[in-house]
Amino acid sequence: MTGVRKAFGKFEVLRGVDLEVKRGEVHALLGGNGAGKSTLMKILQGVHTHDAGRVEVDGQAVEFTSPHDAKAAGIGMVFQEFSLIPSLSVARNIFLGREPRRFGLTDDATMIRKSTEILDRMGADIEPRTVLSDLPVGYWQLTEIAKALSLDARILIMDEPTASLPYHEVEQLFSLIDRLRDQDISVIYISHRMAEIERVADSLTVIRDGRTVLTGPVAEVPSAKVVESIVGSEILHGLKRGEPKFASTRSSAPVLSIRGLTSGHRVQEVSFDVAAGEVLGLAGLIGSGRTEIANCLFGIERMDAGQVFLDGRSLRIRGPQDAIDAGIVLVPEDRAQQGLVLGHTVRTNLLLPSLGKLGRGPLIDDGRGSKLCAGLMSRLDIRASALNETVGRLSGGNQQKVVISKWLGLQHVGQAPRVLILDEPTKGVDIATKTEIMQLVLDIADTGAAIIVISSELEELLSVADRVLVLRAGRIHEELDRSDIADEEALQLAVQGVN
Amino acid sequence: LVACSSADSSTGASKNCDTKPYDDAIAAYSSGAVLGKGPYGETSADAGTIELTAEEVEQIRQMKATAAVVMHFSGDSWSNAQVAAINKEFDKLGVRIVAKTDAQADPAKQFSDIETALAAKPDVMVSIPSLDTTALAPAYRKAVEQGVKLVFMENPAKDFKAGSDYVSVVATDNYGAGVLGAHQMARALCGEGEVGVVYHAAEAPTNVLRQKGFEETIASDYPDMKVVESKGFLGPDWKGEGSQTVNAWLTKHPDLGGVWCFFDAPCEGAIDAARSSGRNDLAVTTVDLGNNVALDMAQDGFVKGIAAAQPYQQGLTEATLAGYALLGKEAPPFVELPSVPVARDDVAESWTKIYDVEPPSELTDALGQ
Amino acid sequence: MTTQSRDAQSAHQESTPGANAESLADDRSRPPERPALRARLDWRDYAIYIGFAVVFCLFAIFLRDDGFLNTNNLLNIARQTAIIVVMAVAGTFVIASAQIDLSIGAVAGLSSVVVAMTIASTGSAAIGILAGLGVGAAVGIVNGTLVALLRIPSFLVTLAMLGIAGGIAQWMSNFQPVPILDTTFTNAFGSGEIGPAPTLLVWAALAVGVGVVVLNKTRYGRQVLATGGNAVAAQFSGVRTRRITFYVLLVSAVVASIAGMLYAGRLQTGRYQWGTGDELSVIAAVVLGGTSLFGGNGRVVGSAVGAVFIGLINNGLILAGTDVSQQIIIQGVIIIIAVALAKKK
Amino acid sequence: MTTQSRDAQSAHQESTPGANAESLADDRSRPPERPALRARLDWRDYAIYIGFAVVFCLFAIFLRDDGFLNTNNLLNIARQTAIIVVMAVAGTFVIASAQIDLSIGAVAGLSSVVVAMTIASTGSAAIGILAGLGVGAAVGIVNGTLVALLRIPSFLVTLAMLGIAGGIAQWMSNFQPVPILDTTFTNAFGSGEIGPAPTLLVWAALAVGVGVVVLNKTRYGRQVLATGGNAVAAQFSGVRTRRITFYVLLVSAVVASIAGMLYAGRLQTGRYQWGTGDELSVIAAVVLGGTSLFGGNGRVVGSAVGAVFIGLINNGLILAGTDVSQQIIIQGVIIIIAVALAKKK
Ligand SMILES: Nc1ncnc2c1ncn2[C@@H]1O[C@H](COP(=O)(O)OP(=O)(O)OP(=O)(O)O)[C@@H](O)[C@H]1O
Ligand SMILES: Nc1ncnc2c1ncn2[C@@H]1O[C@H](COP(=O)(O)OP(=O)(O)OP(=O)(O)O)[C@@H](O)[C@H]1O
Ligand SMILES: [Mg+2]
Ligand SMILES: [Mg+2]
Repeated sequence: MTGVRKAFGKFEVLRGVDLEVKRGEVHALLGGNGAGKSTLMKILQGVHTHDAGRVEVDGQAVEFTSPHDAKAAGIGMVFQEFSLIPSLSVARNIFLGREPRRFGLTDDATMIRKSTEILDRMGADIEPRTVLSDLPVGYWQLTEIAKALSLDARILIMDEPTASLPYHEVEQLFSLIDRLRDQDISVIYISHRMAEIERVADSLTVIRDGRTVLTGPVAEVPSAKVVESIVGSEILHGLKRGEPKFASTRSSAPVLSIRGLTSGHRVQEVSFDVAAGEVLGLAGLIGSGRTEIANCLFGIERMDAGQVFLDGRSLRIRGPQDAIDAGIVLVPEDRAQQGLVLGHTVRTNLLLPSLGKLGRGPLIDDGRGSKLCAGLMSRLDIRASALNETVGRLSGGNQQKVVISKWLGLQHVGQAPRVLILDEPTKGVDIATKTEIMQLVLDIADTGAAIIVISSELEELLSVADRVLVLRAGRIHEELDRSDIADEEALQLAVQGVN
Repeated sequence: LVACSSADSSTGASKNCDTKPYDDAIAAYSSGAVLGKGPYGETSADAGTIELTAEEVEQIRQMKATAAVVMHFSGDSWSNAQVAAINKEFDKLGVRIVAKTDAQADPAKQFSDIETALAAKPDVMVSIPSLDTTALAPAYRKAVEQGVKLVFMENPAKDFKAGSDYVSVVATDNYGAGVLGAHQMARALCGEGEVGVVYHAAEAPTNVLRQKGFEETIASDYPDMKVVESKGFLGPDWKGEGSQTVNAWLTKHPDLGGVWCFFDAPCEGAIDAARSSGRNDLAVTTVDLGNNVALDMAQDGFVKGIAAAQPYQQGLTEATLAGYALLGKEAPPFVELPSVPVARDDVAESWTKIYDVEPPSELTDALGQ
Repeated sequence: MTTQSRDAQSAHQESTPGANAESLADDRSRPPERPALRARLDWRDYAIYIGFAVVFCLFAIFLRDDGFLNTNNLLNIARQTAIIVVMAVAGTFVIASAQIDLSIGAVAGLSSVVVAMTIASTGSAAIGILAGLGVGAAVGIVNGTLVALLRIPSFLVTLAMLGIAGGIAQWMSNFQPVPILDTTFTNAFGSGEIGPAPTLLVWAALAVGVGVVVLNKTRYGRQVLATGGNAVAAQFSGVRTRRITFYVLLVSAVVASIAGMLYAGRLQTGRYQWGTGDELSVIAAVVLGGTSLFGGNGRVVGSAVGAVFIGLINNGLILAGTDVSQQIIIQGVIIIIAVALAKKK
Repeated sequence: MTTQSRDAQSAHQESTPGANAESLADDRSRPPERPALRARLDWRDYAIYIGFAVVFCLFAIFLRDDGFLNTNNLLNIARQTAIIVVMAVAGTFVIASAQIDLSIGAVAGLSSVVVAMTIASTGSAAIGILAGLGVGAAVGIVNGTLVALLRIPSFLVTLAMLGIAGGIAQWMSNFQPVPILDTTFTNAFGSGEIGPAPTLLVWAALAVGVGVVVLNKTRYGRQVLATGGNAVAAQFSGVRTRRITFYVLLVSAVVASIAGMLYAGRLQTGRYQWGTGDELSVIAAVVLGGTSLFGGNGRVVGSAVGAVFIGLINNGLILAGTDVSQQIIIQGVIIIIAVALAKKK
């Protein structure tokens, strides 16, 4: 691809991107949120068409007008947002639109056999007849990958394939990619995780502001330089944590205490405390019950047994509103669906939880609302052109900041959150923003709130948490103090249960 | 502003004239024979002659016969009175009603209804085919084949023969109803002025005859009256269509003196239109003695005359003829009941005569009785 | 939740390509520091107003001699559409919350019958009104419970309720109209005048005023929009979405029962047929007015104008002397054109 | 497309909060490590069959003496519902693809009128049939184009088309029935018999057979389900979703025109009223049969059973001597109960 340009309306997303991928290489495509990586790949996929520039496959200029064309040319893609149909089975999803046929009718037996083969090859333990909506998200990602593989593509694009994959499956994916490379298949690999790039990629390209700013073999480019070109001229600071004002946290009375929390089979007899100013990390494998604990505390899921104490008082949480009133707030796992009303403006989203407190009599005081929003936007450095910008148009990182800010807004109407729970707060967020968000979490902790962070990126967990609880099959398996954890590797082993 | 003044400037009708010629014309209808002819040109038998002797009634009671009543729709006073009368008479005859259906004005549903009713194996079926005499004919044919005796209301199914296919047809003098409406309108408008006609867009015989009766009488008897608008309605929102259309007429024809409707529901809409336009002098005449038009008439409102069918009497006659069929007694192929002219003075009496019940209290209250 | 979230996400994306492009362009063209009144002057947002003006002018020209512009005729249009306007205000909330209420017409009919029968038997307009509101509340509670608690799609619940309420109205009244002689009642609801304005207009204006304020200026209104925009996210933000859905359907039914009283007052009769088919007119009005059929936004004034627009076309076509059949055809065509024009690319 | 998947979105949302808690419970019962074939033998999937059997038995017992079990009566039920079954098969595809077609009833009426008038003027049944199919194709192309290309919600397009097709049918026939005297035609469509079976039954069986195979065993069928399940994802997977949507609406209209011919054949007349209201019966049948109103799944056999179920209730209630108002009420209640029971928790 040379000099590719693409504008949506007057807004130029790509202003001349060059990308060259050799046969049988794994090429990493890097860049901050909104740099245009997905857009570039969607052009290669025929979802969008480019305005200028050249796209060549095997030296032939091509212009795909639909994913259909791209498929025919041997280009497969694992989409960042799934291209799966929840109501169909895994096998049907894998072969959607390319069902094997016999006598003009679809041949389900063959389809299931082939699906099983592909899944086995990936080491994924999924029964192909299962309806997708009955499977947890992690398995969706695997299905998505299986679908791309089943194409027998010559070029395979993977847009953040590991975003919701557990460690075990990530390793399997990497060895799969190695095998693909051996079969002379080219892979374009998009990720925000630097470690993965070093592990899997042969060469890399970084785009920023719609232009290619760096390209070369992974081995030859120092990773500091990569980070710098992703972020721009700014130098990335490490996380700063002020001298813990709440040093003797555990000895003092906890803000939040959980005793014997049980919810179905996914959460069993979980008990823990979080002190003021403390950041508690929850680590665990896919389905280990972290999200469920968060959801129970926030009143989304029913608690079958157990008690929650806030500042020593027992709480009964029947729904999110109860939790919010008590001061427990949640930044949910899935921001697009659970965190935001994507079609509404930044302002509307920011004010949603505070509406009850903005009243002037029964009516809402819009002036006050606007002031509140403007304050929040500058405080968290939310980059949107206007308060009236539709939130769905912001980049992922900025969207995430909106979700966090909406809870901080409560503070300004006299209802500061006591407990902030963040579930995978940096999923799909670029390095620079990740740091910003984590810094923000630390700052909030310093105001005396209790924080619970759930993250599958252990590195991130280690950088903020004072203490980490390792969950396994819905139970607390181990409690580790930050100082007891040697490094990421050690925590990884604990999570995997190899110790 | 133009429209606002129209209410006083154009009254369309001068109510104070000698009504004798019109009253005479109305009386002439009532004293004469019914005007309509049967489907095959038969003259009507006198409804008063359709009777069963006490022995015959007893004989029928012994049969423990069954009947089906298949209606085109319900929800108006006409069908309600019919069904009530049929029920009452069958009760007297010891005939059990095994199916009672209402097609909600959909001939396709009535087709199914007939089939379903036949499953209950009735001995006789009293039904009205006027929604679609052609489409319903095959369904009625099944009844004939199954040996079910048919008594039709209003008109027979297409190509059905009296005697062999059906017992008899009992009808209202629809043409006469239109004629009466014209005389009543002329009486209200003193024989001059512009009128609007609301008719049924679907040309069933019942509907066409009424409209013809009205329009032909206006044309032949009242040269100073003119039909300036006429429009076919389809329902089911008769009142809404009536209201909107008459509103438009009143806008277009500030001098419009009266509106005639082929049955009462659209005229309720016409009343609404006149009332909201402040045209308190609009004269309305209609067919069928419905609750609301009767009440309006009693309140000295817009309704100046009603040509009432006699659904109750008609129902009794139909049920009695079904008794004839059960006995194998020879029945006249066509019986027609005259329409009854109703004016404010006799509305209470007419109500009792037509429906065989006391008039509702609102009506007597409004009449100040 | 898994499935839902994927859906929403992709749904959103889908909506991105076109819509976005243009307004992004808008946004970039002025300095982001001045998040002033957004460039909201997209003509498509005003399609209904423009359409209204154009059709009005056409009629004014071509139907000049048929009295189209008579004050009386214009008042007629207003009167004939006032009841739909009242229901369309509640309908805006229903559709904004991503639900649908097909039972309103039948509820209006049932309410008119109940009011008329109650007034006839008790002689008290007040008890009659209470009974009518009771009908609305009862139906609303059933609809709301089935949709919000049992999570049966509102399309089905209210479709079934259309049959049930209609059937009960027919059965109670035995298909007969029930006259209302109480003039206090008929004057207050639909027949009378307050000064020069027909009471019907006062009711419609009241409904629109209340609707505008509630939807745009109260917590409830914003929560309705959030629920319609993304119920899961709304719930995660502390909105009691089930309760909101319940109230929206409750209010819709209660407003429908008031509409039934307006019919009863205007036509001085309670009758099961009042309101038949109004659900479709209301949906058409609301959508013409710019509310998305899929929830998340709502325009009360647009809905009212949409309702009057439909009435206007009806009136003009009748004055022009067209057949019922032609009217239906032309209305269908106009609705399609209006929606197609108003549709954002 | 935007709008439709939005629709799906809200539908799902609606079902989220509580629904979740419980379906999670299901999952909890098996080790999360092995997401095996889910226990799909949920009785709720068979609600319509169970409901059918129960109601049938009840009628068989209580209406024994009223001739319910007569072969003739059972054939009646079959005949009376056959046309709805035919339309419900196409309707299953429409709803499975997350669209809705409200125009089918009106198209059936229009087609019956056109066929009858063509046969009357040309004397040829074949030309008549072609003309009827032409009506279906024309309406289908318009619906399909507006929905698939211009992306106007199908609810609005087909609602407008309901008016347009109905209006044209009334206007062409001048509201009058048009008799069909050609017995070849009437025997082939709806009036005749093939051996012991009424032709109507043969048509219905054919429709169900073709529908089952196409939906479950062809690429087109899968793509319809995918489009309804998540249109964006389907598009990303190479499904030409617009084309699929177009075809689904085209086929629906063509099938409706065939239904119109069945009416015309059965009633030996073309009439604008044939099919009035069938859109609602079809939607009720399809949803009762287990197809989600929000697309993504489809059950042809269920829809057919749903249609017969409604016919069965109708028949039984008439034989039981209930009033039409009571019938409407009971039908509404049964639909709500059936959907509530069939609803997955
Ligand atoms: N269809 C569209 N219409 C308008 N703008 C779009 C569209 N798709 C993407 N954009 C904008 O283009 C920019 C680049 O988006 P893109 O999704 O390519 O970024 P990305 O590099 O993949 O980011 P991330 O790392 O968050 O996935 C963003 O600002 C986004 O808002
Ligand atoms: N079978 C299922 N059906 C519906 N939702 C599910 C199911 N399994 C998981 N979920 C939901 O999907 C989301 C992600 O689940 P997943 O099993 O991937 O857990 P996770 O977040 O990776 O791990 P953890 O549960 O430890 O947080 C959660 O919100 C969870 O409640
Ligand atoms: Mg991306
Ligand atoms: Mg999780």
